[in-house]
Amino acid sequence: MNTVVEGFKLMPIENYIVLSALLFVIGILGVLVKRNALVVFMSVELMLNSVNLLFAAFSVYHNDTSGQVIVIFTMVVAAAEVAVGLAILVLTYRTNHSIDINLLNKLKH
Amino acid sequence: MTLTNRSKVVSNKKFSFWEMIYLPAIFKGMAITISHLFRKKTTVCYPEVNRPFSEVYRGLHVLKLDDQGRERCTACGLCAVACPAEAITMVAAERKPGEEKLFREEKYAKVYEINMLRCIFCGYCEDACPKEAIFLTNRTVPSDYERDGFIYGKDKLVETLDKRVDVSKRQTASVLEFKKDKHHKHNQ
Amino acid sequence: MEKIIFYSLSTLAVFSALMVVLSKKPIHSLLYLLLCFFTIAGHYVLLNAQFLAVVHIIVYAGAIMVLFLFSLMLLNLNIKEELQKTVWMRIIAVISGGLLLVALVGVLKGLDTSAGPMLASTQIGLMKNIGNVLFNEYMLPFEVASILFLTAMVGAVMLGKDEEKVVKK
Amino acid sequence: MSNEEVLKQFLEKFDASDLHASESFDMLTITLNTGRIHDAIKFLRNDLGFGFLTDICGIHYPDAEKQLGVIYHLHNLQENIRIRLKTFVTIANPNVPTVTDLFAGANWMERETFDFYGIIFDGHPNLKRILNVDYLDYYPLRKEYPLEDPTREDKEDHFFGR
Amino acid sequence: MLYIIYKLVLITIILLVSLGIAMYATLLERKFAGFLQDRFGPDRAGKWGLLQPVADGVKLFFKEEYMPNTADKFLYILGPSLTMLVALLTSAVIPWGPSIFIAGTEFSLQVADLNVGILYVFAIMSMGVYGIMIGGWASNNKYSLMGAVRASSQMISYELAMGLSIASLIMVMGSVRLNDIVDAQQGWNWNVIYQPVGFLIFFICALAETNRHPFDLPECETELIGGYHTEYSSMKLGFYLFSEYINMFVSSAIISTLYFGGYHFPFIDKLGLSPNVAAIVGLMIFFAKIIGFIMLFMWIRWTLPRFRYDQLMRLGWKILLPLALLNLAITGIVILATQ
Amino acid sequence: MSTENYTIIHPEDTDKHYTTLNLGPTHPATHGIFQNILTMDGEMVIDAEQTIGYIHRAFEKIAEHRPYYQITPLTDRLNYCSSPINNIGYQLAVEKLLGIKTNKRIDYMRVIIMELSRIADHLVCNSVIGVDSGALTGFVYIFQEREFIYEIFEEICGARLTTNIGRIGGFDRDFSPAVIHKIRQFLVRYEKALHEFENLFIRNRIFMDRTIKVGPISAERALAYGFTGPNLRAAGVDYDVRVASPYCSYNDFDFIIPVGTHGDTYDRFCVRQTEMWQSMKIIKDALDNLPQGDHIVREPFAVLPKKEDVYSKMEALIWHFKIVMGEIDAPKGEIYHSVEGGNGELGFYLVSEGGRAPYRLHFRRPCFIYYQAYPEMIKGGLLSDAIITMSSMNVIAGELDA
Repeated sequence: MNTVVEGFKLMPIENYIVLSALLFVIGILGVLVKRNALVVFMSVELMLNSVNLLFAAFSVYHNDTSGQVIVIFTMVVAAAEVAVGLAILVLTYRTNHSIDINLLNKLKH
Repeated sequence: MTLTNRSKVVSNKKFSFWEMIYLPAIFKGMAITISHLFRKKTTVCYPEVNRPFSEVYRGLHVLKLDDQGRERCTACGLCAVACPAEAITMVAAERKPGEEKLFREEKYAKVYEINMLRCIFCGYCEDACPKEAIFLTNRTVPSDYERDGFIYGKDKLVETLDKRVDVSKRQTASVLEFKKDKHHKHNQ
Repeated sequence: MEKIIFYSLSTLAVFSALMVVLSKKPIHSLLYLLLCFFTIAGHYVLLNAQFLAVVHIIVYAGAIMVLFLFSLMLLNLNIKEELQKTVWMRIIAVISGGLLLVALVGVLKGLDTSAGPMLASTQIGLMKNIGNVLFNEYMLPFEVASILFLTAMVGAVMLGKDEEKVVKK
Repeated sequence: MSNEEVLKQFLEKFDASDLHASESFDMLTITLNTGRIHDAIKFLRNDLGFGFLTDICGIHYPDAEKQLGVIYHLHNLQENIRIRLKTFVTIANPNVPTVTDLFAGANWMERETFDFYGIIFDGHPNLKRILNVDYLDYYPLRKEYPLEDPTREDKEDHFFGR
Repeated sequence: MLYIIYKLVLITIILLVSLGIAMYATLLERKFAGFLQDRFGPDRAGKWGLLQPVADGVKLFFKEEYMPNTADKFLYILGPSLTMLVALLTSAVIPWGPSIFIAGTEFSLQVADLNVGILYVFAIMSMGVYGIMIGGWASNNKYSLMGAVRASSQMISYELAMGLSIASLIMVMGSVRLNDIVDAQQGWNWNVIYQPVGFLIFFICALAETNRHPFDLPECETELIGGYHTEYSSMKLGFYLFSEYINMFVSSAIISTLYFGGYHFPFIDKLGLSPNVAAIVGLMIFFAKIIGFIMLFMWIRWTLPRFRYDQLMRLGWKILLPLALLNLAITGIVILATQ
Repeated sequence: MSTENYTIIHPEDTDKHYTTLNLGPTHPATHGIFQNILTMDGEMVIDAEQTIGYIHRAFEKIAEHRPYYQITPLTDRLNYCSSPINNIGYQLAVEKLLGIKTNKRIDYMRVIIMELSRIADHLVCNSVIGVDSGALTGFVYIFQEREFIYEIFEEICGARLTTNIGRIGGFDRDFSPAVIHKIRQFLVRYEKALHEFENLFIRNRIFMDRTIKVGPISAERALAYGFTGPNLRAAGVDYDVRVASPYCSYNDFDFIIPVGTHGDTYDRFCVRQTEMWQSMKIIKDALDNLPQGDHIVREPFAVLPKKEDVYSKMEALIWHFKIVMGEIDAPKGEIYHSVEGGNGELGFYLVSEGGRAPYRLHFRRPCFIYYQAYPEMIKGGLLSDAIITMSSMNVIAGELDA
């Protein structure tokens, strides 16, 4: 694969910026619009990924490996978050029989 | 609870170390299965090879003729009575003069039908027959596409003189001994 | 060539990301998100960050999304009507999201990107380089991350533990 | 323990007035009133060691006054002795106390008896048909029902034989 | 351009060979099972039943296409397709043999020489669960759902131990490129000698990942009828059944690549054959090893009872995972000590 | 293990979401047609309810309308894995009613046949445990021997599965030399096959894990539920009809009664396995000591006369007609006779009011009685346990539904 990819030029960094921004905003929209906690979670993952992409792009452009290492850390955090988050979700489902986030307002009252 | 002095506990649920680690038993099992790879196969390749049936097999019925080609059945109805599945139907008729070559007794079965779909091949008809007329044989009932095809009339049941079915292996030694006595009316 | 690949991947990414939000059924959102992750992996490959691409697939597609799918199945969501927020809420969300997009793009546009396009012959995305950096400069964060991971695992197990209902004495 | 001893001990507990004991093919048979059957079985189980319920089945005598009968076979495993208990009820009032509280295994046997004879076991936890379909409206093993339903027409089909 | 055409041809050949091997693996399975069980196996279609896979294929094609009307149509079709796709993808990075030289140009018998080869394999294997889960979920049947849940939890659990056993292999090899790994195993230097425990764990996990006996809980016919493919019929069912054999083929290829020297064999390497002959001999050796492993998979299947769900989890988490960790630690210590 | 030991949650009084799973009527593991409706919490079985009667054939009603000898074919179809035991058990009951005493040769022949069919029965059950736990090969190895047993039956009586073996008073024909030869051959080859089968399973940890502590039942509960046969013996009660109330000269033979400890699936497997070894020993003994004598008791009022007499003598012919027409006048009385069937105490409760047919014939079908304990045995187990428990109980739909 390195033989194939090495022939490619990199796209200008602006393209990655715009793409990441788009994905990030779509993620935010998902968080804001959806009430299904699972989909909200997925949107959060989407946001994390857009940031990851930007990190990777910048790291390549500046020829600095740290960016990619940080992506790996982000993945670790994302995985941990998902593990705990889904466990909480399952628990709320057990008590509420729903994963509508509008029902998760018991602390408010 | 112990009721007798013959009991013995036979299950051992303790694992030894080698049983704990799974592998020896697995290898042993695999050795057993692989040892079968070259054994003689027990498959009977059916349409080419037929499994030999035992001589006393209870299969397709036959209505016997006597040595002169006369039907032995006298339509006494015992087989129909004995049949637990009620598979046998018969209509009796009087023998007319001139039919002595066809029927042995004065009364004969004009219609003799066995419904092979009802028949359970229990062998009671053979037991019940006092005239040595009906026997089961070690042939099987062939398959058919129509239910009609399983109602076996005299056309399918009665043996022909050129293709007689040997049932002597089904009969006891004393009967065979008795049959040698050609003076007796039954054996004529 | 790279332009075609980049733009088709980007279009697919944005489309599938949009579908994540727009799909009615959660399982469809999930599958679109999966598709989105694959396009992002494609971008990583374009950036010659192969290790990242593969790890991305293993972690996101192979583990996280499976977990999502798993909980989706277990929760047995036979919800007839789609859970949606009110129309007002949605309009507000779209407007604020759009504003954020404008702001983000505007801010990032102003960055100095004079480094310019270069050949992707860079080797920094290879496993060896990442490993070197990860286990030298980022040793401490790495270990901290592993502790975080362990904590998350323990937490998830504790949360997910069901109190024993049918107990044989 | 022989049949005589069992009978003796049994009669000490239950008076012999409306009770009939006989022996048929080496098995003690006691016929007693429906009201006392539960106590009798309990006594046999707890005090005489008949801890094993072999069988419950019904029987129908259309000519008798009390047409329907329930027959219990109990077994004392230690002494290896069997006993048969019988009780009869009328067809209008076919109620017999259940023994499911004494023997868990009586559950299906009583359901089967109910299914075939319509004997109602009072106190049974789940008395419904077991072998026949739920919507059957008669009790097929009673003697008034012939072996085959004469109104059935499909049986005259040529292919069913006869 | 020639390069791209060559790669396309190679991809086509590998796909066809995978499919062909998988097809005949079904026959081999039935024949082998038959011979282990004192029977002949299928012997009616063609000589020794050689046309049986064709007959099966034709039969599956002409079976009624059935779809439960409560099923999610799109996902219902996606499930088997995804399984098939994922099963075929892995074969891209396997080095099938040494390079062939034609007119001085090197043609490598490998579609893509990734420098993250093992990780690629691992990534694709971790995708295998989707097809089963989606298919099982979309059929809207309790048995299917149970099969899908079993499949996913089983595959996720065994991926861990598998990853760890691969990690210790990578530590020994110092590379994740499959070519490097194969080339390091010339002569008797097979990895199985250095990593016997790792091989055992990897093999058990490969059984679990391909849903083969004794880990075939997702589809165990006596409990879940057909598991995740209970509701499937016709060619969609065929895809599921077929992908199991492709998976088996690919897993065998990977096991022989990683632990059994790939296309190398002792003594034959030393014969000093010309490169092209060596390539062909290597290819044959590789396929012999693959078929050997496929037979081993089948042999195990026809010998052992299957695990129960909780026992399977116990084996994965409480036995294989600690064992793999221990193996990793010991490997690390030995490497440090010998450096 | 009583119900008090469980915290039983009913679906209605908890907000927990339970699923129901229909195990049957046609499911690969039911090996027949009956239904278990399982209430499940994920993989765990919370409760079960059985529906049976799918193949109910009203044998008890039919039997009230049939002459005594025509009932034997009905008993074939109870436990069709060991129909000779049913046949002979029924014939023994009728002989007891009619007061026919059989000679030792008939007894020994019956013992041989019954033990052969016990082997056939246990063999199916045990190998099916293997199948349901996923190992088909052991099943195939040992099933060949079942075929061989059927060949022996075929040689004896002419039929393989629904044998209708024997007649009231003995057998329709004596053992031919081929039969003796085949039985001796069987004893040799079965020993090998059984050893092989045992090696495949009995100490294999996967199999032991699958079966130990699976579907357990304590001796008290088993007795309360009316368990008999291997299932009761697996729980630790050494009740065996062959020893408790010997029939057919069973007291001539010395054999041990294998018992288990906890009544779980492994115990049942081991008990059946040992019983097969014991059966082989009994067959060997019986065959070595097979006495001389007639193969049927010539009681003229109940047993068909010799064929040659029927052909030649008037009196014999009259008797022949009478018996075939079913006009034997059985004495009044009621009788309970039980034999040790493949699954346990197979009882025949026969009420005769005189006349040609039984007034009432009730079959005590062991399957029917112990299968009601199934929910209690599988509660709290997994689905796999439920299936393997069912196959180890050897539930046979024919016997279940009569």
